[in-house]
Amino acid sequence: MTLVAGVDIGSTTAKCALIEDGKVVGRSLNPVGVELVKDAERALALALSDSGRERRDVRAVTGTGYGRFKVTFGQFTVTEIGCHAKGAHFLFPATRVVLDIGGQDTKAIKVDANGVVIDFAMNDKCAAGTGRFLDVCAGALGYDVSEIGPLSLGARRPVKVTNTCTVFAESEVSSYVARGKDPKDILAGLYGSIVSRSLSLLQRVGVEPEVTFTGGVSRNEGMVRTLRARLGLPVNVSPLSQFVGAIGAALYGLERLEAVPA
Amino acid sequence: MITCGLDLGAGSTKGVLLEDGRRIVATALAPTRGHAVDAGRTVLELLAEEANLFPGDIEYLCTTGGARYAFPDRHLQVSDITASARGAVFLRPGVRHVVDIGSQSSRAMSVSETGRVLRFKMNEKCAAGAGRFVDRCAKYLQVPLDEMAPKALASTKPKIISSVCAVLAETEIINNVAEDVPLPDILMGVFLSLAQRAYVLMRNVGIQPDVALVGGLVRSEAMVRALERTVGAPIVADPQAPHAAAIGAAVLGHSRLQKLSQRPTPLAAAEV
Amino acid sequence: MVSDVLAGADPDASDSPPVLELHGELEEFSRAAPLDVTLRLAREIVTDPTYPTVRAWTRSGRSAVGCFPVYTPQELLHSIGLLPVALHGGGENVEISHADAALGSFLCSISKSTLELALTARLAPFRGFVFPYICDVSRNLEGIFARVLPETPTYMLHLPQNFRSGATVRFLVSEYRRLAERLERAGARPYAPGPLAASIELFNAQRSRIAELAARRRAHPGQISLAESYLLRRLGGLLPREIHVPLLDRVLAELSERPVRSRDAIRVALVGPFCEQPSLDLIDLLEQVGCEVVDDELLPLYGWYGRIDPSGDPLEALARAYVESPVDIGVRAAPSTKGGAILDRVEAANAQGVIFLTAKFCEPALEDIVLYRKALDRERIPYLHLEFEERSTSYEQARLQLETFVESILFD
Amino acid sequence: MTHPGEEVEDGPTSAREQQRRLVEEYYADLADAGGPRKPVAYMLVGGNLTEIVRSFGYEVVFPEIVALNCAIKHESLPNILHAEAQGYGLDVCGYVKNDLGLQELGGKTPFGRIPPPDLLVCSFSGCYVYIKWWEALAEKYGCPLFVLDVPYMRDERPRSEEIEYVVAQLNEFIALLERTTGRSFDRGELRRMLAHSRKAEEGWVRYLSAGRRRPSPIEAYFEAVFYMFPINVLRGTAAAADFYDTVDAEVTARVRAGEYPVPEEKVRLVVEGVPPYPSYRTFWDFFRRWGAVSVAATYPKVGGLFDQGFLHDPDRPLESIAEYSMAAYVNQSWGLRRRLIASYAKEFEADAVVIHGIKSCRSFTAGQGDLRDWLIHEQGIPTLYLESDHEDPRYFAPAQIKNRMDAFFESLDRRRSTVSLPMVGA
Repeated sequence: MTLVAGVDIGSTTAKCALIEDGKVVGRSLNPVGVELVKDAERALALALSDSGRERRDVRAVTGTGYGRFKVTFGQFTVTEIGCHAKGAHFLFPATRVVLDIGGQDTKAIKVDANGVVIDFAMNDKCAAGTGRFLDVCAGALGYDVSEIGPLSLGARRPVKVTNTCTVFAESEVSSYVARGKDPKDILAGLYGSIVSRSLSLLQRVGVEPEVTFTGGVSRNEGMVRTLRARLGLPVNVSPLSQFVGAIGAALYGLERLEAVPA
Repeated sequence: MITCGLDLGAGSTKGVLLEDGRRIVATALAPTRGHAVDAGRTVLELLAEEANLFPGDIEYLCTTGGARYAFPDRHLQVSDITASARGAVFLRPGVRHVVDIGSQSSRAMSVSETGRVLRFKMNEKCAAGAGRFVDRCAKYLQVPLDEMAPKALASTKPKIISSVCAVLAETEIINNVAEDVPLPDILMGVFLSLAQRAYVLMRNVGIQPDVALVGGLVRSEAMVRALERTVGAPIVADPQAPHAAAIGAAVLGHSRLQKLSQRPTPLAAAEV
Repeated sequence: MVSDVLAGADPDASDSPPVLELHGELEEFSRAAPLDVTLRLAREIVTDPTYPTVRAWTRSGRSAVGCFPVYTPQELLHSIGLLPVALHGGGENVEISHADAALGSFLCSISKSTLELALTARLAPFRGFVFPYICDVSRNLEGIFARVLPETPTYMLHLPQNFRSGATVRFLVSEYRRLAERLERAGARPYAPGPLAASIELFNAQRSRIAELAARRRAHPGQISLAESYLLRRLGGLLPREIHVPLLDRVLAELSERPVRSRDAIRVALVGPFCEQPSLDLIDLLEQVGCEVVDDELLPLYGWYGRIDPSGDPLEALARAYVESPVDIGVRAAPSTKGGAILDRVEAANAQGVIFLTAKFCEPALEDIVLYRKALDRERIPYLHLEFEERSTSYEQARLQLETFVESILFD
Repeated sequence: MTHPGEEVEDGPTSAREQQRRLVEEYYADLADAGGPRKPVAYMLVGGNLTEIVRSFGYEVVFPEIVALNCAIKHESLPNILHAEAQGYGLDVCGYVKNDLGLQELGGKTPFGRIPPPDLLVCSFSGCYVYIKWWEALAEKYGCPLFVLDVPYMRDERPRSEEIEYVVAQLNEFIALLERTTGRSFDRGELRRMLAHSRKAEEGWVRYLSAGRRRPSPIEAYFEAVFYMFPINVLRGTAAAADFYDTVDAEVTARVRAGEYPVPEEKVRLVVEGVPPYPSYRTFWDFFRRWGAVSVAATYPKVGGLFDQGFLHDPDRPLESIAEYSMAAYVNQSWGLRRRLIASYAKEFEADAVVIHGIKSCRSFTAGQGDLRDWLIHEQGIPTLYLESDHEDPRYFAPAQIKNRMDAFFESLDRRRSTVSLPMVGA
């Protein structure tokens, strides 16, 4: 009956998951601003109200994400790489490879049967192929990123998006718009470009089933379809896929509590 | 003799009317919104209205900017680098170096006394050195765009952003915020970072006074100050500089028209 | 001797292959066809990353060996019964998803796409690979090929950089012997001087036709476009030379009948694309915006030397030709100074300006440019530097800069 | 622990003090423009010909080492930006840009001014960019340029025709030196210098092999980098030979006193690649936080693979120099490099390999991804790949690198099924 919290401070959103008895009992998602400590606190408070629990019921708070050191009220910090592995394993125990596409980075993580990281690879030099890339390009098409998921379905002739720079890709998209290309085809081209960058990372760790797709971009149906098609494998996507890092963090805290009794 | 320069850019479309290659009789601007031809026509109407002319009074139309080929009713098109160099020298004849910080790319040009481009260099690799970077920072820092510059000018210890990726630079900015760097210092850091990237381009083509800044950011005082501080020399920031490319196109149009009128060939033959 | 080789006869008849058996694309190229048909076919072959001519060649049990740019002693490979094929990356049609992982981020496209082709089995028709030491990436690529294709022999050919030593030719001869030994298994026979002498004559013939093509372009720039002449050269690395030589003879004959177009353009020297090649669209763009390319570094393999006299020790003749070559490009230590070399070239070609068209991340080219620029600045010769990548479909930035360059020369 | 010129934080020891003094004296000699100065030869570290040029009375400048000294003192960026303004692109080697920028700016380094070259010796051993770099210097200074063409090492041992080729060039080089200096070649002097080198090399190998101990008394990457200075720069002198006696004594004393690079050795690493000099200390701290110690590294071998038996031999002067030049670490084919790294991992009982890729160094870096793949999938060794630059501070993203390192060490830790997450603020 131990309630634990994981708080995942990403580059665009803060997520919190509360876990009790192997179940996610509360969660929250809110955008981050410039005051990360407050954002982290708010994430926990919102998740608590979602679950109807009190702050004092929480036995451990674990921070993860690039802002993990801003979860100053927590007990532990773990990198999001470890957390995505653990969280994905929790949701899909047969997971061997996790693909996480977040706001500013993309990671491929290889995990063992216990959800422990064996190997990982991340985008390095720039933000090409990340959630932000999609965000910016959706903007260039005149959509919000939350709307574009189903839009590529039915694309017939996906365009080729070759620019690696997010900002230049935006102008490439604009030029396709100006040339009267079907937004379906442009989006399909964008998905293809992001998936091909993701595949390159997946190749580094080696692809084997099952593959679990996590992070904000996994909410996009078009991306999931494109990934499935290109991998030729089924891809797990949980309705909680944005919370995988937070779930993993909470589980790490639990494990730590069990290893070192209070 | 009225010539028109039309700068069909990604963000906005600008136009000028030039009389006898010497006097600007009208300037106009309209947002492009993805429809360059429509925006161009709107700007033409605005110009005609302002100068109290009929569109038919325009004897020669020269386009420039990203959509220079898209606009059908043109006599000639020139690249926006060629055009903005001519425009900058038209506005300030002493200018020998032009730096253009546009929304998606920055360019530096060394120019002759007639405004001919002698050497130029633009950022190609990554867009961290372009004006769009400022827009994104404004959004991220939740500061309205027009308040960026006034706020930045209050800076005492600007924090320069080192990341070469415009998107990753945001993370750096957010880290600075988390580390309690004062907002004016972060904002001025953004302008100085842009100035430093432009300075690399500028040095690459060679800097000779006078140096003029053109493009949208010329209206931002913080940008001008940041550039002056980086270059260590005064920067010419003409109020008409946002229209430099359109002006340059009109100037080139005028000289082309003069050449053609010396020949018996009818104008239509020069159409591209 | 060339005609003997072309007819399939061989001075060492005992161990030579019989007349060329032709299939598929090879057959098509050996037929007389109008120039435009040949060029259309050439365009297809050159942009097809699955090497149709090589597959046609190997179908009857013959072997081909892939040669990374810029220079390989093809004559030697040919003489041991191999078809030397120029590897020029994947062009715009190969998506990189495996090679990034092995190589790294900040590397030229040609290294990545060539490795991608290997990792996706598209280089399966080849029985061996040669990587010359033209830069660190080419050199290291050999080691990766050796690991990922363990069954296929590879060789990192150490091309000497000391062109003044009395010992260099002897060393290069030993390198060539090692290369031949390494690929003997893939070839039809071990190295012997007789076949090499015959092969040298065949390649002499190929080089002379390509030189003739270049001379025609210089004399009548409007008669054949840069992209067309480039395609014909590219074919030379993909077809058996026994087919390519007569094909060029037919082309040259037909060219004489083509009308000469004349147009207003600036004369430029094109420097930098010696290894990775720009796309055909980009090559076309140069002419579209008003440049007449009067000197170029595209596919420098053919310009390394003129005629080689194979009498005496042909292997030594081949090594000596390389060492004594006047070619001055980024992947060779400068015989004099880089600054002097660029000015000589501009003068020889009577060019009005220089366009540096360099592959992204091509370090030898990027470093030479600075020395070239200094010399051009001194002489007030205009230049433009553009970087390109194989897999690029949008040329708006390139067009903008090329137009600016042309306009800066055309308008006062 | 520290590096040439850095403030000592952990308390000075005799070897470090001596090393720092050697660095200062070396730069002071170079900057001594007052009296008649020695002629100066510029040379490259890999497979260098220090002993030969010293035997003709030259002092040697290694622009690579000057560049790393600038970077570690946070003075590389202005030089790099100056070179970029001259036209050197973003993707050009950071060493090249630092040096050519610095040359244009008058030769100022954190340790004093370096003189222009009288002779340029391009030992083309392991890096193609060397040729381009030395061509640029030759055009700037107009002094003689000698290119020593060193064949790429494709077999375990150099072949006889390769050695013959290099020796023939060395003889031509000696003839050039006789012409430029007006002195005749003194074989005895060269042998005496090679004997000093031999002694220094043996001492250096002893130092590096101390990483085999558990716990390791040495830091074979971060610490070794500054103990490399004498072996790379001062070879051929008695000072270099004696330096490693001091190092020997220090290592013995450390073992006796139980003083180790980290208080508790938790992870033993083999490190491959050039360090990120502009963020050297930050990078090192990321390792120390996790109790990670490099027990072996490839970077200290860029000056020569002495530990693989490629030592200078006074009795075979030119032949041993030729062999040494060929065996420079970066001149090894990937097959040889792979085997060497795996053998270090095995012999030094390492838990993992860390590869640091350099954005602007293709020679070292192109193929490190494949190496990583081979180590993980064919050798079963956990391997971490990181990327930044050896000179350009703009390419070191601390948060990203730390994140990867934390994730890697976390996973190593967990794979040993010990749960010991660092506490907040740790």
